[in-house]
Amino acid sequence: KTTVEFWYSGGTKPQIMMKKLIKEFNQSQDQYTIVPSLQGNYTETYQKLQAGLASGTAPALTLLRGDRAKIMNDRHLVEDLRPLMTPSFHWDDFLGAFRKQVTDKDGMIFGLPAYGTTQILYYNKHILAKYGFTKKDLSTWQSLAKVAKAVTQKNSDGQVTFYGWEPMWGAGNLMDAAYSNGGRVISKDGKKILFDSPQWITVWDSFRKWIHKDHIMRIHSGGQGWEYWYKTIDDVMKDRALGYTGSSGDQGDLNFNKLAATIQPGWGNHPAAPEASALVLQIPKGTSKAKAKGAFAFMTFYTDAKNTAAWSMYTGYIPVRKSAEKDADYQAFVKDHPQALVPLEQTKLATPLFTDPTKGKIIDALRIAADQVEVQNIPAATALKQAARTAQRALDRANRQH
Amino acid sequence: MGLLLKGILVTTSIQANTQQVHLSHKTPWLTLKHVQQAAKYLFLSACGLFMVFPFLWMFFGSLKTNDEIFSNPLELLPQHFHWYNFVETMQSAPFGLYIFNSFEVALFTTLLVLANSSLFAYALTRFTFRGKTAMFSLVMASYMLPAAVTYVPSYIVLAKLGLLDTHAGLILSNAASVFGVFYLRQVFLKIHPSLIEAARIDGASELKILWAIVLPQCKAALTTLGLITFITNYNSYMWPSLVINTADKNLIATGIRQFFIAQGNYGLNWSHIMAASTIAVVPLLILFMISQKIILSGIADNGIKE
Amino acid sequence: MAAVTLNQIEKTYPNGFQAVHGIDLHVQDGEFMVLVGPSGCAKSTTLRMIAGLEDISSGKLSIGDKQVNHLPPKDRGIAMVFQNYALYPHMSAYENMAFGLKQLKLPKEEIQARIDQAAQSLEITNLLQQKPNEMSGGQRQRVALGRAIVRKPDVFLFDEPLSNLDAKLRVSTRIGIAKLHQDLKASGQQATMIYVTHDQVEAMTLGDRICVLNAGKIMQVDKPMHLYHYPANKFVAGFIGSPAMNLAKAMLERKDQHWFITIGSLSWRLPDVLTTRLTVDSSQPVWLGIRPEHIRQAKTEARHDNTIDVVISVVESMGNEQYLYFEWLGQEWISRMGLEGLEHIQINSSQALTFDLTNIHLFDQDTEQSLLRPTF
Amino acid sequence: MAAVTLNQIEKTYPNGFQAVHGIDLHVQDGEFMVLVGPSGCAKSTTLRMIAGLEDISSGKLSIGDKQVNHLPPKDRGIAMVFQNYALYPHMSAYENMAFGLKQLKLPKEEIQARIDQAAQSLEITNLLQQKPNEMSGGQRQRVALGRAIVRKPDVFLFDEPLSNLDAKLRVSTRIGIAKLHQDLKASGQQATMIYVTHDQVEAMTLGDRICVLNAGKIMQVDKPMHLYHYPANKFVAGFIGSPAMNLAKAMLERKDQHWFITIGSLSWRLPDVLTTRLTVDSSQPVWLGIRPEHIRQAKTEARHDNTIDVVISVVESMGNEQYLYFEWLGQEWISRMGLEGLEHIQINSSQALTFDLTNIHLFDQDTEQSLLRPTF
Amino acid sequence: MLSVNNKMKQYWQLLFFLSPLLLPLLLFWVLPFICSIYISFTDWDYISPTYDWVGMDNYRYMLDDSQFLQALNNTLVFSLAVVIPTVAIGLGFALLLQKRFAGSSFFRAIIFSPWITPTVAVSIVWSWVFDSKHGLANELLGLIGVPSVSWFEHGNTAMFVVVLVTIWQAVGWTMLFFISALNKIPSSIYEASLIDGCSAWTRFLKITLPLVSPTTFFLLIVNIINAIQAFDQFQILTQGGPGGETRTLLYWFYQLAFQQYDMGSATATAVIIFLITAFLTSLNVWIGKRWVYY
Ligand SMILES: Nc1ncnc2c1ncn2[C@@H]1O[C@H](COP(=O)(O)OP(=O)(O)OP(=O)(O)O)[C@@H](O)[C@H]1O
Ligand SMILES: Nc1ncnc2c1ncn2[C@@H]1O[C@H](COP(=O)(O)OP(=O)(O)OP(=O)(O)O)[C@@H](O)[C@H]1O
Ligand SMILES: O=P(O)(O)OC[C@H](O)CO
Ligand SMILES: [Mg+2]
Ligand SMILES: [Mg+2]
Repeated sequence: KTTVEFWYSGGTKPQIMMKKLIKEFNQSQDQYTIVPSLQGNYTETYQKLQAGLASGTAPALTLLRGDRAKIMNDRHLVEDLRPLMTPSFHWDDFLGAFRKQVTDKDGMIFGLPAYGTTQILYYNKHILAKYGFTKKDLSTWQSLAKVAKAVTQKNSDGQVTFYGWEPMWGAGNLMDAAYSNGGRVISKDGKKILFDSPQWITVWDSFRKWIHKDHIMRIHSGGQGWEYWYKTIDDVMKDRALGYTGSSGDQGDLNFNKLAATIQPGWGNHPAAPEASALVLQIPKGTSKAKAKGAFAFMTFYTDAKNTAAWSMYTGYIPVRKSAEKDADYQAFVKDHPQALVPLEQTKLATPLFTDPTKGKIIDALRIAADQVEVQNIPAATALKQAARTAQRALDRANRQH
Repeated sequence: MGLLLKGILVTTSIQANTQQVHLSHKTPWLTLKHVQQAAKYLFLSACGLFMVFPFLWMFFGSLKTNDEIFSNPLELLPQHFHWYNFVETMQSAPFGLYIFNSFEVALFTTLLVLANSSLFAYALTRFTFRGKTAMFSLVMASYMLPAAVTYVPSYIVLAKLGLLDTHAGLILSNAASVFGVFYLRQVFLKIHPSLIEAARIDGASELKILWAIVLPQCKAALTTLGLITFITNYNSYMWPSLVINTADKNLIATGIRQFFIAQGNYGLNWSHIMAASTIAVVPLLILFMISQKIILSGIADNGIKE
Repeated sequence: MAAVTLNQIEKTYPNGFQAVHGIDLHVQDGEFMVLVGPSGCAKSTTLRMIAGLEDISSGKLSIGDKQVNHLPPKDRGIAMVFQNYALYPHMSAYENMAFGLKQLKLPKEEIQARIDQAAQSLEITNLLQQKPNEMSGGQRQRVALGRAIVRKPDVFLFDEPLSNLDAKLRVSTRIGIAKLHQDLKASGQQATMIYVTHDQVEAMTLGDRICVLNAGKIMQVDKPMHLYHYPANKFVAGFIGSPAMNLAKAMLERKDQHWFITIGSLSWRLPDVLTTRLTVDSSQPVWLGIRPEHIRQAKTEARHDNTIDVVISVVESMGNEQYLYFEWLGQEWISRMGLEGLEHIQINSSQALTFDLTNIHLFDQDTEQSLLRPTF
Repeated sequence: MAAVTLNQIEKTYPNGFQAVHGIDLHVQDGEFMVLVGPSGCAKSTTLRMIAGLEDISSGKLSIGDKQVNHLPPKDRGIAMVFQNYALYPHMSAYENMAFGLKQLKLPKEEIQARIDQAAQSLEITNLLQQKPNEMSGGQRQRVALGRAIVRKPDVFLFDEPLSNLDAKLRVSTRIGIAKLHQDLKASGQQATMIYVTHDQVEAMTLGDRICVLNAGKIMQVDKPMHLYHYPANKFVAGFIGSPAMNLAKAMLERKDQHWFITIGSLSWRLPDVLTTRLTVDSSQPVWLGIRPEHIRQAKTEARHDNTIDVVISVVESMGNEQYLYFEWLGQEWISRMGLEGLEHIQINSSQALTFDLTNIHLFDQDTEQSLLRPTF
Repeated sequence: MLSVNNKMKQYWQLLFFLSPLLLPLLLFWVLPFICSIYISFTDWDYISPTYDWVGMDNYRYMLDDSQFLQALNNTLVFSLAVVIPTVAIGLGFALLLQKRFAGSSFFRAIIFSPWITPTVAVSIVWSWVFDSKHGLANELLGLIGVPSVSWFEHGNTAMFVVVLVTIWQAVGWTMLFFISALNKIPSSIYEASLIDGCSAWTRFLKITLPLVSPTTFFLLIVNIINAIQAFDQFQILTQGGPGGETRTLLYWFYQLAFQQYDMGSATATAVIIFLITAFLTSLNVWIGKRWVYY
């Protein structure tokens, strides 16, 4: 029997589901054994993978975030999956956006989308209704702000007891909103940093105003691991906020008797254009033929229509195959759980994943700028211009070197 | 700073007190000395509370329910003692195994460090050889090197040795304690050379002298160094989490953080995390209790050269 | 056979300092040799070279008939007693003594027997189970001696073994060491002893012979009484004896057949016992030396020209004798006298003192060597 | 005016140990008082109570005419020289001396002047800028003295100030201290000195009077010569004098008008000079004491009944005198004799020795008090 | 010192004593550091077998990088803010607890105890204490009428928290060394000063302080080195935030190396960290010559 080491990570529900699927796979055939190794989170998987590759101890299969999967390919560290695809595999059945995400300009397929994720809105439908608003009122950030303002409550000391909205801490939400205002991180030719443009500054400064001046939104920051994330969810669940911007993967944890989901708002007249991406299964370079075959066999199993649908139902993440929607169980599920379709819907208008050509310096600059705007109440112009300078230097350097 | 100043002033007058000089008249019922004593205890108790508070909170937090923890931080004691939290925590992750792993790695690292630091320090203090100063400078320079700086190349070295994801790898890579050499060197320097000469005349080999004459006299220092090394390695987080991949081989610090992250669903159970932290600390507390007499006096007796 | 022979031994420390300048010394089998000299004169260095604790830079060192320059300490058949005793603090007295024997892999019974015997003779049997920090200085000293004895060495080396003891204890332990040497000799174990001290009382009372060192060179090697009465040079004269010998510049003058010593404005004729011993035959400047006990209170009846009148500046009484300090010719002199007959010399009183000219010493002012032949 | 008076002083340490048992002592203004006694007899405790470094449990302590029990050290007009000198190691000699004066807020010039003067008289002017660890033991000692002097105290306190020096240095520094006392007196500064030592040579040579302590009680306070010649009890007899007095049990017997002392099988008639001093009038068991110098080589011509024949077990020669050790009546005795006339007594040789009966001491076996009246 | 006839034997003996430590030292400290210096002149990405030699480029880029400069500044501020109070408070406690009295060893143990806890475990507690909403610190401030502070949302307060926790951990350890130093001052020196009659304050300034100065010096150096190498508490309390305001050089190194895999820049940072440590240590040694009495 060929053993295939598999490094992965995920929240509790994904963990449970992953274990179940691995067990099923191992029992379904007697050629391969998947040996899973749970990592702390996606980042840790990536870190360890670097070390593993450097020392020749990398596993045969990894689950990585999309941007990192791309970097792995840029650095020529992954196997091409095309030779492993049999005609029965139906690559075409995968969602186009996700297919595009793992195909490089030479046509090489450097990974298989495992499940999709994107940030959507979750809100308390009863309270929204109570104030006489509907889902429509959440379709642009401007109108969302109006709603937020209307529902925000303060006590006699002027302290806010109920917030209108809670964006998620970090650059992600702000970037999504900037995309929705037509912003880009880098120019098409890959030479110029663009996030100090007015599109970005307007968007980011609006958030700053909503958070720090109007006090209709709030940010939970810092803490351990996902701590801020759950504090945010908690506020919504415990009636301290109307809604929040969160991951498709949150669905498994949420109570939809109370909440509802919808896609992210556009900015003014611009339609919404948030990022959507797939988590990617990859076979690191240097994996033996036999192991690679085994790894691919598992990928095939894991992403078949039935399983990707089951995964989606249990965790809330987006199924990666079009055919999943035809799965009977899934169809029944989405009837009962309309929110499950929201991420999928959003994926259709999504901006493709931004991959950092400087291997992290641009993202780091944006992260710090986001912190300054969201947490420290520094004007977006200042923060973004400073970040752009840093990023531009890094970008120039990266371009020079290639 | 204010507290500090007060502390010093109180103390200097206490030093005068040890000479038992009565500045005042016969025997008033409340002397300046009494007031000073009371002030000293009060001050120390306040500081002591500050120092142990986090432990207490952690411990009592582990006995609270999740909501209780956040409801009123000023309330230290739980309404009900939920001892079951510990059982649940122990069941939810193999903490026993993690602690065992930490113990194993820390113990062997400590033994190795004690052995090789002793040998090295002995050679530095009792042999004359060319390059001795250079050798010592090398050790001292390494002291200024942040461990993190060495991670990448060290990792590759371990890989080349085939020791990745093994406890042996961890032990070996932590086996050079610069502090150990530095500390033992100072301690050995204080042993009168005539003792070593007497033993040489008695016909003992150098190893025998180290073992039978030098080390027994440095028990306090060795215990101190041992405990320091043990604690550092038991608690170590970064490096083990890089080297170890297999969950069953994790050390406790990684284990706790893993537990944190693995709790990665909404409704993070803080009391379990507190319980896990408490469980991790308890073995060290016990070890500290046992050896505190030695460690506290040990540094005092054999402290670094003055 | 364990004579110890030093042949042109030199020692230069790694830092370039030459501590020992070509020492020749032959210590006979069974002899008690004391090395004495001021601090820093290389007593310890010499002893430690003999022990093998210090490299010998050049020269030959033999113990018995074997050259041992390159033997490690344990193979030289020596035992050493250190100034600070160097007892292993974590071992009982018994273990301290047994340690060296265990290294020799002696059978247990043998070890036990040797220790018992030594302990008995040193009267430390009841201390055997105690650790050094539970013992007094004197007891530690005896355990250290015991540790040396049980090794049955050919040569005992002592480095100021008494200097950490208080005055009373020093006296009694000194006698103990003298007895030990006698006993070992009596028991047929011809133990050679080399004993370093800077205390000249110890040197005088213990040594069969004394080797006086100064600045890494040997000044004189001789029997204690010879050193005292016939110091070979000014250094030895000043070093041996307490209170120290008075030394002053003077002129040795030959006038016809007679010899005179001129000091200050006085000129004394040398007695014949001295002139016969003189090794020079013409006048020359000299150091005149005279021991305190040879400056006596002048008998009132007979006043000689070697009597001077001085004012006593300090009187120290010891009960049975007293030291008188006085200023003469711009320097301080000491006279030592028994108490019989003369009581209570007052400070600042005037006294007539007589120099006993038969007991003076003369040294060349350049070479500082004695100008008098010894009479033995 | 700085007499020091101790009136029924007691000291009980916090652990309950009573170190001092009701001491009465009057040290006169300008007097040099030495406290002497074996280790642990509470010399330091007593001195430290005078200094104010230790609480007085009960009794009255006055300096001058002021009771100072509760004054802090600095206000008692004292200065102290410690055994280990207690120099501030981080300050130069000058700063060490100036430190106390600065606390008194003296003007700079005054400080400078005092230090210059003291330094000159102690010959440490060239050391003033050096730190203690750059000085030899003797130099440190002198700086410590200087630090005491510049304070111009009424009372100097010394706690074994010489015990860390080597033998030679001890002698010269001892003389220095004696001179200091004289000089201060001469300059009209009637400085009282209280000096603790366990070395009886220091005690004998320095003290105007000596106070002998034992186990926290005063044994005798007297002038050195009186202590030596008329010890009030057996303790003082054994403690003062080196080598120590020989002491043995004997019977004092009255037969008719005559007194006899019976020791072993011998019975000697007491000379009349002694009988007139006797304080008892009937027979009783006694301790017989005789100093080593009073056991002499018997003159061959006249052999008295107070001559005994003994075998000499150890001989120690000092150059000008020698000590003979012999066994008699089951205990060890020492005889001390000058070298004149008699040379080279051999070990194990037989000798006839005479006891000088006019110089013996007698003590009650129970009270250990002297049975002889002093004659002064 | 020792005369051993057989040169070979001596050689093997030396090897026997030195190699058990030298081996891991060379393998896991010296060699990695040499590699690091080499890597700092390349653009290696940690895995690729190929890399380019870029000379001083990494250093040049870094020295002109606002983020590096900010991290440098943070490191210096943090070190200073930690080291001086740690040493001062440690000395204060040592003075209080130097003499044995009822309960002294209990207090010593308590003050020492923070040092034995895993930073990972205990930093969590501290992050709650300084929680901006319900944290204990704010509750306490509330009691005395001070408005709550959002500790982790401002650079200064976030740095303050990390500094506080670091001092909290290091003070007991520092105290122990001071206690041993104080106990070594002969009591007769204090007695001499009593007779000289100085005030308690003068005694502290003029006698105690100079006499423990070698220990102060040693502790300053050790604490500086520890402060520069502080990592865990940042990782758990602030992750370098907000907005990079608590990002120290070591943390920056960590991010460059293990998040961005920019090994060239990372190792260049590491070399700079080493140089700064060495510089501060030598500076201390140099200044120390003026105030440390040996
Ligand atoms: N390891 C060494 N390196 C350099 N010089 C040394 C060394 N040991 C001793 N010396 C010097 O050699 C000389 C002789 O030293 P040694 O210890 O033999 O003297 P000593 O006669 O024993 O003195 P003391 O009576 O003080 O013990 C001294 O000047 C000393 O400073
Ligand atoms: N702080 C203390 N607590 C209890 N007992 C003490 C203390 N200091 C001294 N003693 C005891 O008091 C007695 C007298 O001590 P002290 O130091 O005065 O003796 P000393 O005559 O100076 O002896 P030495 O000649 O050894 O210096 C000793 O038995 C000693 O053990
Ligand atoms: O990063 P994502 O999109 O996988 O989502 C975060 C998780 O939902 C947190 O539990
Ligand atoms: Mg010596
Ligand atoms: Mg004393």
